[in-house]
Amino acid sequence: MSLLKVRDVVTAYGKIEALKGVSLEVAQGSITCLLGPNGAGKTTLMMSIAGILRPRKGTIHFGGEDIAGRPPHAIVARGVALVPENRLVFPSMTVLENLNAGAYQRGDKQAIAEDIDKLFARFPRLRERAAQQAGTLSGGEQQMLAVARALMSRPKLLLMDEPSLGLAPLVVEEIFRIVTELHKDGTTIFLVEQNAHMALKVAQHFYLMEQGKVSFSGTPGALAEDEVIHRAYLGSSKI
Amino acid sequence: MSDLAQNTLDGLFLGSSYALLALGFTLIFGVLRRVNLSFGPAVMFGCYAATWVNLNFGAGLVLLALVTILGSILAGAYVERLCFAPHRGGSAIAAMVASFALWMQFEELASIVLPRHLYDFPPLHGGAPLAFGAMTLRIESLVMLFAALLMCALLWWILYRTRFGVAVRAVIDQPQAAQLAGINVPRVFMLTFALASAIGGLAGFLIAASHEQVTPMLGMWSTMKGLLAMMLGGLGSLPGAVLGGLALGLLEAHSQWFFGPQNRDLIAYALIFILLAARVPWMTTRSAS
Amino acid sequence: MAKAALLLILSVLPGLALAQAPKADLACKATGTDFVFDCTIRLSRGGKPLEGAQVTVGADMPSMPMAHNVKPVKAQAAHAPGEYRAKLDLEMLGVWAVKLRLAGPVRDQLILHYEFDSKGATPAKR
Amino acid sequence: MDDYAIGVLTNIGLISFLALSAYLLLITGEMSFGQQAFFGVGAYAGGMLTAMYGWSLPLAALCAMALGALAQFLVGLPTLRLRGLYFAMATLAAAEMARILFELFHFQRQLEGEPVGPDGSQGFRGIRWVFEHGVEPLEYLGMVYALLALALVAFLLVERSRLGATLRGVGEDAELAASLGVNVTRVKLGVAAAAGALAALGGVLYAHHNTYIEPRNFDIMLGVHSLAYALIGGLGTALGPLLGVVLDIGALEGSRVFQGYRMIVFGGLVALLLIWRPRGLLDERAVQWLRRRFS
Repeated sequence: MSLLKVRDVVTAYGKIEALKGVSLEVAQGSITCLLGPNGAGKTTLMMSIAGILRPRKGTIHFGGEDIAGRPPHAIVARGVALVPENRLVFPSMTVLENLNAGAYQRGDKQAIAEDIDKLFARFPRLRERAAQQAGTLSGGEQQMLAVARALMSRPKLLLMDEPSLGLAPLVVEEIFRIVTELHKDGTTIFLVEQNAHMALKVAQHFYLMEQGKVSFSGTPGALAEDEVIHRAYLGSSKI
Repeated sequence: MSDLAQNTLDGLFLGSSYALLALGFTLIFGVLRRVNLSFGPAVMFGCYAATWVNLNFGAGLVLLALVTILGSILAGAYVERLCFAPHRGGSAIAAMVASFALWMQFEELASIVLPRHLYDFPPLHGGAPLAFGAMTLRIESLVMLFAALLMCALLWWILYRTRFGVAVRAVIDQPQAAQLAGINVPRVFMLTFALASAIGGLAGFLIAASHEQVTPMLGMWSTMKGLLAMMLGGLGSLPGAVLGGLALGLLEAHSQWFFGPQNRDLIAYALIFILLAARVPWMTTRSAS
Repeated sequence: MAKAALLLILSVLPGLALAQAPKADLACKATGTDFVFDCTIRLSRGGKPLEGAQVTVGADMPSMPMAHNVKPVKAQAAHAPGEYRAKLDLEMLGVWAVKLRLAGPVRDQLILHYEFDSKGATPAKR
Repeated sequence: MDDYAIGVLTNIGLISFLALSAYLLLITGEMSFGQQAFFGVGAYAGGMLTAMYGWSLPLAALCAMALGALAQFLVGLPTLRLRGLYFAMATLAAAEMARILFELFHFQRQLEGEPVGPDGSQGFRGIRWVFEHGVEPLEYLGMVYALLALALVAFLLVERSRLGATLRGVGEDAELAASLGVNVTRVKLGVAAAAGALAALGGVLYAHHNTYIEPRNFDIMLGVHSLAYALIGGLGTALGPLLGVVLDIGALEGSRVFQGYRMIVFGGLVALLLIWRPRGLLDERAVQWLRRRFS
């Protein structure tokens, strides 16, 4: 049963169509990964799902309801949370305030406090920096804070847009460890990633995107890894 | 010596009205990153609405204050819908020039509704000012100072102790992240605009009451003073707005005493120019496209 | 246009030709309808009343005179010599710069500042 | 055409210099709230030279333009590194200082028993060079538009040349322009001087058209209007600001039928127009489209 069904979505910036009719599905409880060269439209798709961008055509069914074109706050209310590209923390607010902002739509004070404790357990470095301004954190720490903040809204579907971007290899390892842990706890994850090698190790299903269209869909074994990496970085140009 | 003290008192009184205006300006600038040239005229609209009510029906001070604040909020909402909502993702200059166009509307509307050049406005307290030795302190000054401090405390409580405050600060800090955190950003813009207009309305009421008159120039005057106080205190910083307002008030009171009224404004503008040119840190930290 | 360009080149040399400037004063009273005033203008030149001039009367606000102004009207010669009458329809009260454009025997322009209130107009003291 | 129509057209012509001055700064990325001050410098300087010292109008205009250029250069120097709203506020402060200095400026000469010259807030009466030299209103109109045509030709030439690209480059991204070898400081100061001269020329022409100037003519209203002209008309070409002035003063004259409600109607129209075209009618896209169709 798929939690997210994207059908023929077209999103454009002015006249330029970044997405030329994208269709894909994310199965309930899975880690689904989206690979593709720069400019393939991966981030545009993420932003279209999260409501930051309004698709021109097509539908996005989440839990049976079409959320295409709905404002971001309505989509978050339905249980979709996006960890955006290059993190976007609230720089002059403290780590704790960032987490509280993530739980903006929730009223249950007690449960929010519990969630914060659980997240501090999962991200010990964030507990150390709780009172620190988010802008002063390192790249890896900000990435963890962005993930934690997204989790504060208790999402059914977690969208992650290139969480490993610009991070040291050790930190990337830790990010993927967290992704597998979240998956074990039952969170459905839709992951956009440049690091094809790492992504294919954790994903149960993956899609390849090129020039605004899905060019391949399958399980990690379905395509030889080098073929995938080749098409993920260089597109499907025949040499 | 007592002149110095008297000027300082007058400066604090004047400065607290500027601080209130600057708070309204800074809230809008902080959240929207836009300058609202119709901020002063919206306040004038509120004061004119109250004056009109007072002329036709006669009303108590509390009711007049309410009418002023509601009038300012109404005018502010009109400006937000026509000048700032449509240009959210667009250019700051277009929004600002649009707000200038509405300024023209407010001024002409004011001169149609109440054509006379000057209308009197009931004072807060008819009696004689309090006297301590050689110094006199008008009740309006005390009320103005108290209102400014009260408004700062209230704003601080709203921003740091309420859910709406979290939303406002989040939108100020990173608008897209705020959207992703599930904050209804357009609604935050409207509510912040209303809050800023309410603060402006309160300032307008107190200014009109302490001058005991309302003139069409109130729109330009409050826009300029609010803008300058905001600049002096550091663009987009709320505590800065209050400090900037008080500093401007003190500067004007003292320079008026020593150099006369016209030189007062000259000195205020000269100081702002020099501080901007010297790129003093607190004034130029926040980028303003 | 050719004459304008010629004029441009010809008159580069400084010259001090200061023709006798006409004088004027204004007496206006409100007519009851909003912002409309009945004005009599007394024109004189070198102490003698200036007769037979075509006078058009306009008014500008001090701030943004090019935009905040009133459409000029032609004044009619009144019975007394050097006196002209005009009905001035202002859009709002306050200080206006009344602009008199003279044509005929002398071509000139005068600007007088008057404060207009609900009763009439008094010379503006600034 | 009766005097009234000539008067309106002349106003449109001389205000266009102010609009071009604000436009020139806008395309190099600088939003100035202060062009009215240099308009005032031109008006006072030009007026004094003709009315008090008997200079001819063309010579006085040239000198006034030089003074306007120098004034804006001096304001530009300390504000070189300011950007966006900070630059706008600095120019606003400088312009208000100029206005107040005009209020304090009393300097008169006795000519034939009459005091002639600026008298502080009473203003400066009797700039009658045009009437003393028998210049017909139509001729004055011709002169204003001849000069305006000259300025326009210069603008259109510059906009097509490398210099035009440099200006817009500095406007789009000064750091990037610098990295490509553009001396941003020299460009900004050059633009400041040119803008000051343009505004001053407008001022001289205004002073001699109106025969009377006062400090309140050069207040913040005029400054923000000069920005509005460029923005309503369009930032794509030098014709944009002119279109803005025609729309502003033309529409205002045309909408006399609304009598006391002109500003309300006009203000609303401007706000709606900006929603539809945030960079004005003749914005960059419109100009590209027009160039494609007609070239």
